[in-house]
Amino acid sequence: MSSFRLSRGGRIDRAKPLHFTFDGKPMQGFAGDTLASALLANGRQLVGRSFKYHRPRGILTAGAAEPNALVTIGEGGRTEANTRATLVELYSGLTARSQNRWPSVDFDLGAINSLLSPFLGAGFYYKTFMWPAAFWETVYEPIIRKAAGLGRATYEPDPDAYEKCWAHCDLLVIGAGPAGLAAALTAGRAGARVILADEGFEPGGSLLAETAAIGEKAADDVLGETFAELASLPNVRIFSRTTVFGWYDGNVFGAVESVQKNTASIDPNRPVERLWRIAAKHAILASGAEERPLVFGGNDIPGVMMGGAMRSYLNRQAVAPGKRTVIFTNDESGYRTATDLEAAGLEVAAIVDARHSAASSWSGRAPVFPGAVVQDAKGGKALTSVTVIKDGAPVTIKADALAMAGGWSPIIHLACHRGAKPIWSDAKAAFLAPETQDGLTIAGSAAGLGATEACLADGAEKAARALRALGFSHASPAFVAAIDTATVAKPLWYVRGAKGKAFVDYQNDVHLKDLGLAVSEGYGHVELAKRYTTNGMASDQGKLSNINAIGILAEARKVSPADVGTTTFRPFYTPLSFGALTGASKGRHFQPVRKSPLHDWATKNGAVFVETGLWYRSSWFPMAGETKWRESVDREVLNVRQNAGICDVSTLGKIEIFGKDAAEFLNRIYCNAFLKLPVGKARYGLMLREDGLIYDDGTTSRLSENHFFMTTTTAYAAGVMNHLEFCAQALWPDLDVQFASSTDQWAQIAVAGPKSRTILHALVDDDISDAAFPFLGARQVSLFDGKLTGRLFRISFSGELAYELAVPAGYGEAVADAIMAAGKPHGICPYGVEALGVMRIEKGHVTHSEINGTVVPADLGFAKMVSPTKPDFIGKAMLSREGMVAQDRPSLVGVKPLDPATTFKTGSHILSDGATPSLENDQGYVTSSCYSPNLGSTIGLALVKHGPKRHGEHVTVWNDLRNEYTRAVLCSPVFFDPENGKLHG
Amino acid sequence: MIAPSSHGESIMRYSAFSVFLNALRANKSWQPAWRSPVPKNHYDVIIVGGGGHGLSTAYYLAKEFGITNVAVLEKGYVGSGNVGRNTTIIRSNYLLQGNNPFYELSMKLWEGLEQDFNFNAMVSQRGVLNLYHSDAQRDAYTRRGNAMRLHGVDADLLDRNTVRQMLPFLDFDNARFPIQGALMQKRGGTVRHDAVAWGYARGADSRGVDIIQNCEVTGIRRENGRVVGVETSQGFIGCGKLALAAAGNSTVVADMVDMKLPIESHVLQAFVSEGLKPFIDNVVTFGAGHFYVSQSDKGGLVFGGDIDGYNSYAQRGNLATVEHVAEAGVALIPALSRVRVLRSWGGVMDMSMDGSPIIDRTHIDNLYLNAGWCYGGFKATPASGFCYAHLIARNQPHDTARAFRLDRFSRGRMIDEKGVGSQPNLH
Amino acid sequence: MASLIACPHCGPRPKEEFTVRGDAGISRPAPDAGENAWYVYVYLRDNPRGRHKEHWHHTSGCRRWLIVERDTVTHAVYAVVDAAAQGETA
Amino acid sequence: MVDFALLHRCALAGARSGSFGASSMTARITLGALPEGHVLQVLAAHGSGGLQNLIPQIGDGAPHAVRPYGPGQWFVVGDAPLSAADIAGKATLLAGKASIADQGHGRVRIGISGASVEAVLAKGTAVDLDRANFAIGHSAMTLIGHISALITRTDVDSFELMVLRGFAESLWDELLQMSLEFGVNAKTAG
Repeated sequence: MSSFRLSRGGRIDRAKPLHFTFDGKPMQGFAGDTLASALLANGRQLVGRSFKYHRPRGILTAGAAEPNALVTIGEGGRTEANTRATLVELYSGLTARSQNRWPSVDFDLGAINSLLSPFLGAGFYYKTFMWPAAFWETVYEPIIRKAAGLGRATYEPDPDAYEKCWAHCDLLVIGAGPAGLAAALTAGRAGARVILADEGFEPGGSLLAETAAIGEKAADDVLGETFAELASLPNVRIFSRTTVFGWYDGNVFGAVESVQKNTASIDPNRPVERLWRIAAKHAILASGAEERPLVFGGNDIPGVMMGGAMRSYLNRQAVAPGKRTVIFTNDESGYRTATDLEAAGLEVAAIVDARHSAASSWSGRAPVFPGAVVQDAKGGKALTSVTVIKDGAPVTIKADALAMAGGWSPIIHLACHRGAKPIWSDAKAAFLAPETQDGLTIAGSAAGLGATEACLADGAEKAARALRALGFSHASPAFVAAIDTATVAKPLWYVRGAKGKAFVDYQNDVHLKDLGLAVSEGYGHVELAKRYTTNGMASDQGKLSNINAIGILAEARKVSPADVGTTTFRPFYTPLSFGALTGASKGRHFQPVRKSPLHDWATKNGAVFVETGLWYRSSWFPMAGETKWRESVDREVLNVRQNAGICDVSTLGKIEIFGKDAAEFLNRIYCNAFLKLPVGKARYGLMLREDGLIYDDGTTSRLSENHFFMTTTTAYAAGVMNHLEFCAQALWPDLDVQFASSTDQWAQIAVAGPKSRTILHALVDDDISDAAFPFLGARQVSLFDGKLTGRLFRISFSGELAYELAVPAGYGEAVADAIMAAGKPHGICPYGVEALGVMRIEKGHVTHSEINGTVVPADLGFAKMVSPTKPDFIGKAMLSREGMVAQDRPSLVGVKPLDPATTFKTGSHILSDGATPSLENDQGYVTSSCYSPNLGSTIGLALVKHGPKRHGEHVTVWNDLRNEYTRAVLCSPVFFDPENGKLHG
Repeated sequence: MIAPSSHGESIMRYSAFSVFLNALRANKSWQPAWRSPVPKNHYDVIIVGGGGHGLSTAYYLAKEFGITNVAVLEKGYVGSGNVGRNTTIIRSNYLLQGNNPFYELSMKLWEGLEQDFNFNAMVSQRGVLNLYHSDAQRDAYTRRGNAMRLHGVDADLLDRNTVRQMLPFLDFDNARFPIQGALMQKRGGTVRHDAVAWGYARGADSRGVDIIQNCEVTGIRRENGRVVGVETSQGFIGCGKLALAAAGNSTVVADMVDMKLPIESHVLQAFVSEGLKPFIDNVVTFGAGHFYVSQSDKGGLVFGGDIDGYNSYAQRGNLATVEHVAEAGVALIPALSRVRVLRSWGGVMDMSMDGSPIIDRTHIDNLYLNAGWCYGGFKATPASGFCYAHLIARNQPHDTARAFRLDRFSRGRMIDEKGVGSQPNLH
Repeated sequence: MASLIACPHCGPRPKEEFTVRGDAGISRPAPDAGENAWYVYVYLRDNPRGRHKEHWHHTSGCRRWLIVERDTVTHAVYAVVDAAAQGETA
Repeated sequence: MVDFALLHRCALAGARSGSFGASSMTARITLGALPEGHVLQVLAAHGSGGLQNLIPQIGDGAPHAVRPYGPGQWFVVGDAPLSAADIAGKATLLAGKASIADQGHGRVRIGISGASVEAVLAKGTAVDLDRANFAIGHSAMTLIGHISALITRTDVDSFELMVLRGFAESLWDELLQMSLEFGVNAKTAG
């Protein structure tokens, strides 16, 4: 047979040929093919190499459980390693490459590992590679790591789009096989909102390959009619190519939809994958069952395939698995495969039935060997023959294909994602999940049923029951009740006496003896065996291997599979791309951007921006000729101190506080007093956490009796708002106090410098003379002859005569322009957060560099701000603990180099003069530092043990990371204008 | 080849030669790595919890202090707690005086561990890079790196170009929060986590310690203010001293003696991708989102992010957190987009009120506590066992674990690396 | 729990909209309750396996602090009420 | 006094306008910046009882002008800007019962409509927007992607989103991106 494609039959469209390549070789398939079926049709059975021994491997399954046929598809940034050929919908232009082989999949030098296999048993690496000690990282591990993995990922960014969606429904049906279709139809007819999700590109599940009739009808007709009716119901959404990968709390299901994974010409307007979070009132899990491989020698030779997969390729894609097939079965399924093979005109060499009572109803041509087993399959890169033990004697049968039918395991993963444990059923010889859990019911073969009629009935009945519980009282099953006629396989966990390696976990090369070794070494617990042998840890997550491993462990431990139990089923049901989980939140869109109302004004004035959380803040404003940032910052600082400057402080958190208890509330929130703050005044406030440590600081102004305006730091704005709401709602719900965040409402502009008042005179209608509007004045003002109302605060972070003017955000730019115009004759300049930082360090003002969650007010020189008289405020009670009042707590000091030509950086540590560098000798660290153009030297703030007592002490500022050791002196943290003469200007 | 052990049985010493010899005997001569004994009526010390810390405590009790009449009681299988479900990272890049020397002791023990307990746990010092994205983060790492160096711990501050040369596939050009550099600890890295539990179990067992699996402690019996033993699913077992090492469930066990702890249990998720050919050589943490990643010897990218944020004993997490972690991952490494995540799982963390652990005596004279490891427990395994064994044997804290006292909260001596205070889900 | 919380004011919303603070079973002592009472309040936790009350803030919704009563093992939610109106049910 | 023109800069002045995405006409989305008129955040005082009848009195009477978003919390919106004095007048109406915070510049309204509008918004919010669940006039404060917004159904296929000014451009970009598969006509006010 030059081609394995049958001339007729199947669900492929022979009028639509598709061209693709495998390892560079051009091949052709048809619409309706998967990559796997197309490879088989082209006679390509050997498609990959196993992980450890580099054994030649072929296509084993036709679905998600595929452990062998992993290929790399796509090019460049679209490269996808470890892709299951069985799940890839074929398209023209698809490029696929085999993996884990060198130089080629047909001739792989790595296969030498197979010869060394006696030394490479389970856990061998735990016992060796330890001597000499240095060799592990220099010699052994690099070799092991080089061998790691199967496919190679690209380093190129993904060019495609992804997105995420929410969906809501009354009933989610997972799987569009017989049970799922019946459930969806039942619910659809009842008028419920239904989502039917299926991982395939064509819904139908096992019906797609079913040749037996269902009642009076062909399976295909049942499928067609059901599907047509579902499609006509507006309340039913059908998500094909959609894998439900996880069941989460609140009955939310995660699903991923392949939107454009079946085409080489990607539409950039649509995502390639879409993540769904489906909030379902109830779900029917109709995920079907997985056929079990049989464990015998050479059960991994290309040509050995699951019987159900063979049927699927035969009936869906009209692909023959080989010319001459041996069936190895221990249930009825093997006979169905034999029937379909013979119906397609293919030879079945023998039906090897492990059961002694072989099916008497078999009417096909193939001979049946009851009570026989396949002990070994033979062949290298392709199956040539099998050794059958028949009546106790070996018989060799020539064959190029072997179907394994070891019984069925219900696919219960999702049902076990939220803690339910699978339960071994002797009757079904399988692990089942609890049939009903809150929000989820299992139906069909996922619930252990076999016959198609029974699955249809079960899905319909369970959907009707679930819907009635949801209030759809008239819901009735769309299919009639049926008895399950299927028989259950008697487990055959492995075949004794195999000569070749009998694989349990194909991808990870775990074979029978590895599990035996695990038991004899004490790793017989199912979890330990998994971890020791790596069984079930490959990309198929043990979908095929776990059940046999459990059976083998049970026999070795002489207990029931029930006593062995399963490993934990965890998301994801099948592997899920980072892209799908990420959606559109990537690159520059990783997080949203938050822009100040003065962003464009700053841009216009040449600002360099810096990210502060989600905000962009203007950092400095370079002028023509300035090449280094320090030039700009020094100029801005000097100019503010000599003339005036304007700075955007809109990003500070701003909160309107209302209510007749607002003052009382603030009094409890801040450690200093607020109850008697006069209307028209601002006050600096220190907010503690309940553990006594400082949380945030800022100024709060009283605009009217029951209306305050709080500012917070930029970084803590959201946290402070949550904190206020917590205190008001959860701690003191009886207080009348309300909050509105007005951060975005106001453009807030600092105008600082000796000429600031003069400049503001040109804007502000009200009297802002020192007498009328002294330091810490705060009030609503009229601007520009009444054109605008704003809020003016006489507060200063720079230590200069300074104001903050708040105006409605949309007018911010116009007002800033007006200030610049008014200030031009006075030499005003815009300044950024760098200059702001320099000036606050010069004045010893703290920020979150100092308020780092480990300081109490006294550490920063704020001891007097802690009200001794207030009965209660947040943090009061814990402030008196021994460690909080200890004398040696790191406390705020200034630090400056002895030689102004030397410098130091933030994060340097402080060592006493001459002390040996050690943690024990660590005196503290520099929290903030900058070059002060006013002092002509680097200056810093530091938290140092006994800090305030050590002014004048010489120390070493130790920055070993940069080999920078600066002799310095501790001093007052106020470097500039300690008498605050300028502030009151 | 055969080393005598203290209880008359023999264990096979592991070596390349032993693997070779056994292969010739068709691998039929391997013995159990540890025994499965029936519990005795009484032990000098009972350790509750057969995870990394419990087993390492037993190992060092036997090896360093000669106390071998010890039982480790494990309600599941050996290593079924967090030692078997973490992201395998080891490092000693801590900031504060209470933590830094302790984690460095742990690192030193890691460095000689395998030869010490004759089990290859694949300690791999691949380097840990903490990326920074702002001046403030750089300054914080400068402080931390210098604190490390003050204690003789290796630390390097890398600039953007150096990081780029090492890891050119990180997003340097299109990032929302561009990478500015990294703090690197070259000696940090990864260890095969299960093997740590097995190595300690085998080492402790060979010195006479009884490791008793499937033995859940259901009660603690006290007489005259002292613990006399524990009720278990295998009956009452008496003891001279009782040592708790059940992180994740510390408060549940402590509740048996009506002891409240400054601890909440939170779920932390972790993830592994499909196996890939070598992709990333170091351990890398993203400084602008919750994400860290390394690659296992099998090829899987092992990664994680932040805790889910609510109290849980469920060992499973939330999809929103999964998405959050993936978003941060792709923000850091755009090429991850086409990589597939294989599996997610959750571990139950003992989150303490300052983010640092507790190794201390309790108000009951012969009851000891090892708890509150947050998500730092794995890297601490050797030092935790070492210091806890010291405390149990000598009734005095080991010097390097002196700060991990239970009364530090009431005294106002918290060890808060992040400075977020008594809200565990922020640590 | 956690994937969706039924806010008594807004209906079911995803976890992303909320900020979790922690144990709601503790109440703030009187200012003069003494060091130990405050230590217990600020630092000690029941941390039960099973039923537990927690403070959740509907940060991206109505901005109300809620008390979510739920099971820490099964994650089943029993009740969600406004923190200022304990006793009312969702 | 300096020369001053009261120039208002629209929050979405720099946002992208034009036609984007698929060429479909049937499912097409229209995205538009709405007038930056007035937005009043109204907060009931403690124990002031039901104010449902009082709140509409400070609105302009247009449909859906009053948008409750939590207990004792409303946004009252309209297309006409209000001066500080106007708002003070309205505050008097509520005196003792509720406070008003002017958010006319702090919150920005975006209109989004089209036959596929629910499908677009489902990419951002977990709120079930099915009409049976979210009728015309209904409002909800929710997350759209990573950004908080107040979402109001104003017609069968029409919604209004109200967002913090600083995030307006980011949300606009996200809405554009989410609409590409249906095609989108976007028009900012500027």
